[in-house]
Amino acid sequence: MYIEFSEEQRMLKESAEKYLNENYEFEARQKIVKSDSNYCSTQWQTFADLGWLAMTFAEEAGGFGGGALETMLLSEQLGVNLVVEPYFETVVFGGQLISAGASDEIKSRYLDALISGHCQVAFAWSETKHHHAMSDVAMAASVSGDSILVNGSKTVVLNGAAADVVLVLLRTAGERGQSDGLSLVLVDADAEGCVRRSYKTYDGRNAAEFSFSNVNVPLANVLGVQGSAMELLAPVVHRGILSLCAEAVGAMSALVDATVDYTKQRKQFGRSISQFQVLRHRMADMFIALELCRSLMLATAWKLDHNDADAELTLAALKAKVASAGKFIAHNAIQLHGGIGTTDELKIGHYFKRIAAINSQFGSRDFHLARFAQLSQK
Amino acid sequence: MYIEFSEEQRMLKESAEKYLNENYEFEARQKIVKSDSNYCSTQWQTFADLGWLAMTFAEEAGGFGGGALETMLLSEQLGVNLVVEPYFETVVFGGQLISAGASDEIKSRYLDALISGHCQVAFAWSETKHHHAMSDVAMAASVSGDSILVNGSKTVVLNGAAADVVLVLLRTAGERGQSDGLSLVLVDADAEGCVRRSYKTYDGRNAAEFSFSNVNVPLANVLGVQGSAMELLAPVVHRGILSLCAEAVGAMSALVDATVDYTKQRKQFGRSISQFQVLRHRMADMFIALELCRSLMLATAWKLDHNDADAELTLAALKAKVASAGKFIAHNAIQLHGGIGTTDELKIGHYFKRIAAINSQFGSRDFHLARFAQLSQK
Amino acid sequence: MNDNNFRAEVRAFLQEELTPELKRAGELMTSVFADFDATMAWHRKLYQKGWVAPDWPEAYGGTGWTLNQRYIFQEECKLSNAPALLPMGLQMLGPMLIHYGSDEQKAHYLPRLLSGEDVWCQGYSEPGAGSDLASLSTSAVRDGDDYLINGSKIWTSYAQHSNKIFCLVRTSKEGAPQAGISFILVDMDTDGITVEPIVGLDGRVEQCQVFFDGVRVPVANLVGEENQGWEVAKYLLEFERGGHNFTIDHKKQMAKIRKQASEEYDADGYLWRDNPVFNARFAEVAVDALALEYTELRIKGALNAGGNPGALSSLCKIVGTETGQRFNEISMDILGPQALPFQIAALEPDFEGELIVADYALSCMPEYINNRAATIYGGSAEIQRDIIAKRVLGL
Amino acid sequence: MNDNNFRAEVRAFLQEELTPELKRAGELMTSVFADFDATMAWHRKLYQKGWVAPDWPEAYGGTGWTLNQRYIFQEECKLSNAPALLPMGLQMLGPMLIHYGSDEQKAHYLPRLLSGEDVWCQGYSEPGAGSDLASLSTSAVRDGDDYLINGSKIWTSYAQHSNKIFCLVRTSKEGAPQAGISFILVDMDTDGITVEPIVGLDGRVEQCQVFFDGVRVPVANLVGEENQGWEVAKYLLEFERGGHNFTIDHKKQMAKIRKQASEEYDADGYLWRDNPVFNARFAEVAVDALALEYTELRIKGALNAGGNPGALSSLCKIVGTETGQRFNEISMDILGPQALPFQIAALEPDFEGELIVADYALSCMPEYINNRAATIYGGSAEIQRDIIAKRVLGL
Repeated sequence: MYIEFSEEQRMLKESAEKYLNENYEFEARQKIVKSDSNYCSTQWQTFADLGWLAMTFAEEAGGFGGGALETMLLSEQLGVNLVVEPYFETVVFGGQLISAGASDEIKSRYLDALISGHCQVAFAWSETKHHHAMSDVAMAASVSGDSILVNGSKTVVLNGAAADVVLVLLRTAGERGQSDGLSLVLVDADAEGCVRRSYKTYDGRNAAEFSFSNVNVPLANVLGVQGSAMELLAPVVHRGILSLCAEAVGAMSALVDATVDYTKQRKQFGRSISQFQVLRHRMADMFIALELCRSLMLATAWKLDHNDADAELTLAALKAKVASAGKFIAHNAIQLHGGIGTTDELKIGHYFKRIAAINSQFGSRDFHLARFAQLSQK
Repeated sequence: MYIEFSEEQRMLKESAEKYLNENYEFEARQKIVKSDSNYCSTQWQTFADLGWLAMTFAEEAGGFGGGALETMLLSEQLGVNLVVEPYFETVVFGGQLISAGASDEIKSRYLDALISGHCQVAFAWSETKHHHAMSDVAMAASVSGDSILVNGSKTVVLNGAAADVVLVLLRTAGERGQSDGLSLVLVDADAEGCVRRSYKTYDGRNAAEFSFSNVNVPLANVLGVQGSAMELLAPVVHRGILSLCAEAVGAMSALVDATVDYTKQRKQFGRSISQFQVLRHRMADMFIALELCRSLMLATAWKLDHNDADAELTLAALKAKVASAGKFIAHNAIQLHGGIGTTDELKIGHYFKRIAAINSQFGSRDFHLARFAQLSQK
Repeated sequence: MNDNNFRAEVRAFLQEELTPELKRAGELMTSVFADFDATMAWHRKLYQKGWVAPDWPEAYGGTGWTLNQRYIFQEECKLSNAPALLPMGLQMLGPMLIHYGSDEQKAHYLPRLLSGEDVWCQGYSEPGAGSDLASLSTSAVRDGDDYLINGSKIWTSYAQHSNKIFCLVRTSKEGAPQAGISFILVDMDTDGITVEPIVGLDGRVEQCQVFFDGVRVPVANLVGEENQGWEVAKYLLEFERGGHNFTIDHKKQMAKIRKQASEEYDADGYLWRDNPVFNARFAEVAVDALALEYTELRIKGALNAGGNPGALSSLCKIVGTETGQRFNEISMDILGPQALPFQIAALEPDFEGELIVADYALSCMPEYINNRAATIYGGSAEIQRDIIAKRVLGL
Repeated sequence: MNDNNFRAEVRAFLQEELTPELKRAGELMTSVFADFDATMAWHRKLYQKGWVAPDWPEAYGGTGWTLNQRYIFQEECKLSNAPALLPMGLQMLGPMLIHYGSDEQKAHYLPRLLSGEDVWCQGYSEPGAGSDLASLSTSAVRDGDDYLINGSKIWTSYAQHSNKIFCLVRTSKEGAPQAGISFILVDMDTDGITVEPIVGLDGRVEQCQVFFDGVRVPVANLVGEENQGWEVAKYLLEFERGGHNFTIDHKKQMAKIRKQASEEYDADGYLWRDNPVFNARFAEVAVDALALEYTELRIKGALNAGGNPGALSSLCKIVGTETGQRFNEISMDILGPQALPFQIAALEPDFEGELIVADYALSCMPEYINNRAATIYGGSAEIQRDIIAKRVLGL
């Protein structure tokens, strides 16, 4: 496994870095976060124009055929710049699910709009008190004839406030806890009977609570095979977790850099605090934690792109390591900045909140350690 | 819960400290460890003469009526001086079991001898591949008439090489894993059919593998009630774990002191290594770990003596904390001593080995954390 | 009165006086501070009962309780979710004035502090002087019977609600940095003072920066001698550090975690409380909390016997704050995405709208966020370890 | 040849030449060193095959393999339990002589090193100069065509088996401590040399203290210029630090743990491998080992591309050694009291007696003990973090 970036990949990385560093500085970001929608449509349109939204779709669908490595490269830079626009929700999840599971008709209706920046998607799966595993979904829908009647509610649907379309994971057979029997249904967010309560999240993004009462959806809106949603979901979730982890790695590397810079400038007891050995070693440990995550991230991207047998194992290791390393780095970035690190004014704390939000999604450290252990024993 | 030591308790502590510091210095200890039996009968006789062996037995049995607090005080000092004589095995376990469970006849035969320093005891419970819980005992014995026929084997029986008498935990009913059905039988180590293979242990003590083939033991040798050994064992095991932990605390405090002293003297890069902030903080953390153990140790002793409802919970916390703190302190004591800390010549590594041995007995950190969690939920 | 009777009396009082609104304010605390209005309402009730300053000598308005009774009172208040009183006046300035203040200062300030008429904030840290407090540069220059104060103070908690501030100021640049510091009392409505709120990471304002631009303060407001302020400040820092019982906070955190763990489900669809790995993680932290509880008892025992907590108070500060932070992380793990909704209005005690997530999830993220500061303020975890290395281990 | 074919060739060779006795010596390693006789027997077999120094340039006896092939060879050797060769000559001195040695030195020493005729040990550390190597004081004073060496070296691994030692000695006290150091080759049978074994905590001898009392060594034995030894030593330390692949060691440790966990029972009577808390603990460490594996691959990629491992080798040293130590602790937890029996004779490859405990338990405690030194030698964990802070982070 040797990872070498292609010319195109290097260009993607450089262009994302250049564009965001020039146009998505922390002040600009905070202005977006404090706006009503905490979302900037101009930025989003530019992302579309730069081809970022199209990057990972097949060429026949209007994309550039990029894979996990491209997703990783872009996500990492989005993490560095703390971008709040819903690339993860709309493209990595929404777009990939539609692309992999929808009929041509639905694709042409939604995917083209998505790639050109005109359609926002949310993936609604978690339920109150049950939000750690997708198989732990109880919300059921009854199928009759050509349509599905959707009832129930979903909690903390990320990008739910902005979504035009919601992909709802629900049960058309089986019982809570079973992987079989789940179906993924595309629901128009403005459909009759679909009610949402929108709000912001601590990491400066948006979400919503959704409740569905007798929402009538055509059977053609089922993505993939009815009752077999997990098969459709698995590869998308894998790449999604990679994307989140890459974002975290971007945030961590920004934190390490910022902390190194700050401690060189900050003087206490007559010298730069970077001269205190305890802080030097702390930063060395932050660097180590970051680089270990980076190694796992690169390996995971490569393995996902190559359908390597160990891809899932490596992914579990990555998510688990990002959880502990992310906390370690974020906590210590704040600690070494002191009081100023706990304020809204500095970017430090916003990285910390984004890392916390990433850790809260798609399985805790212990969840992925257990998965890792299970896959290791095979 | 306020712990105040009585005049007698203070005297016990002071006399143990004084005697051992004068007569059980590290060089003297190493001479004993390197002898064939790694056991010094002169020392043991002095322990008896000083009343240490009698300390925790009832006055009518020839003791001084001491409890958990006395056991703790003495054990801690034995830990400071790395005493290898089998106080733990013979007195805390053997003596207490005989005292609590034996008939008057057996008591008069063995307990008097034990208190006067003339009887060594071992407690044989662990079995190959099963050595983490006493209920996990399979070795079975058949009872017929007035006698028990003992067959099977026991592994790593501490003090087994020196023991005159072995207390064998075996099953007279029930199945492996059940607490009920276990019986504790006193077996003469020289009984026909009882074969032992003696050896030293890494922490400078002795042990043996025992195999029993058709060893005929009178039913009167059953301690406590046949089939209910766990009831007899529980309080003894509790005090035993406290004793081991107190020994560990003694070892840890000796390590903290020695490391502080050494780093003040050792010069590297033109100054005492105690001037390096990373090492200063490491030692502060060692001190913190030690004092947290000490607090739990004192509370456990008090609660055991007062039959407090939380005694078992606190004991589980103590054993778990000693496991992590003991390793943390021992590892760093070696690390801060550098190469010299890894040699047989310095006492540092011998504390490390004793702490490792203590951690290996009567349940790992995770075992006691699980026990703690279970008792917390009650 | 024996301790049990005393506890019963405290409970009866709390039952009577602690209204649901006040309790809600206590429940919704996401840092060491509660809603200001609720805090002062509770302050006034305790004042009327004569229980507002149990730690003060009886002669100055204390209760005359034993150390144990004071502990019981604190415990009962916290466990019944009374909003925490502001520590700046009652726990920091009060004892300091009693020790160092002139008779006039005591007579003037202490009663107003007890009654709640004066609300004090603390002006110590500066943008350039955090852990290295002695390097502070806010200057007080003598001008007739006044000082003219210029500079600024930062991390001044609840300055926006306070009418008084006690400050460390530089009155001399001679000698060691510590030597030229004085301690002075300032009216917040004096000309030249501006208060600028600092928005925290949770989106709310607890702290401020206070600017002094030619602020004129009578020399009589000096506490102790000119240039002797460091002595006073050190005394006060000891009070800040030694005065906290972390165990009670930990017990509240643990109760909350237990509630979460018995209502939320893990990835396998079992209650978290039945997940062995969760139980091991939680137990690890709870064991440290228990060890700290008994360490606090050892200190209490030493204090009762007339001794000094000594450097064990640095140990308690380190373990108390770090353990609290670890509990926050455990809650975050249980709640997962439920911790994300940002519903700032629901953290006000008078909120009457609908909660987005369960009540026990509402304050999880802001607590996690705000508690990061616990290892920074009041002597950072690094400073405390320096203290242990130097003062306890003699390194 | 492609890598798969190469691997097959290596395996075939190992199958043929690695006798059960040699394998046993590899299995019984409880540190980086194997039984000396077995080590040298294996050394000679590899020498005959021409594979004893794959890392050397082909011109001097290397194999001409690619980096990948060298890695495969190392991996196959370790996984099939070949005893580890002594690194002092092959990995440290050899490359250094090739780089700095005179033609005469190369011609004389390299072939004898390859054949195993010379066994080298390393004379760097001194009782007063451990991490601070530059403060060494063993002196070499010029006397005609000789140096007279006085002083002592410590932690000299396998000095008791060596006939040669390479030393750093002080030839000048002028200037910075680094400036007056020279690098010299010494015959162990020169008059005035005494070797005193150091007993390790596991009860065995791997290291020695070597005393020099007026030892006369020809000036021709100097490598490089007088007083330029620090340069040479630094080059050599890089080799010591960068040359280790921790992943292979970790894989062996993990395989052993998996074996233990699938044969030993926990307190509830289940196999450890079915205990979720154990699995979580093991996974925590295994995740770090995996992260290190891919970091080593990143380094290998950089090396292949002609780059430099840079400070990532300090990272590998830290994570590699600390992860190994954590694996040791996991084995200790599984084995409990089974780790205690001290059966030193059974660790010799020719032992024919009966084992007290299972084979996989035999070396658990001595491995745990000996591995504590891994974070001390070859640049302690503290020194490595200093290096990262300074060289990588620019602090």
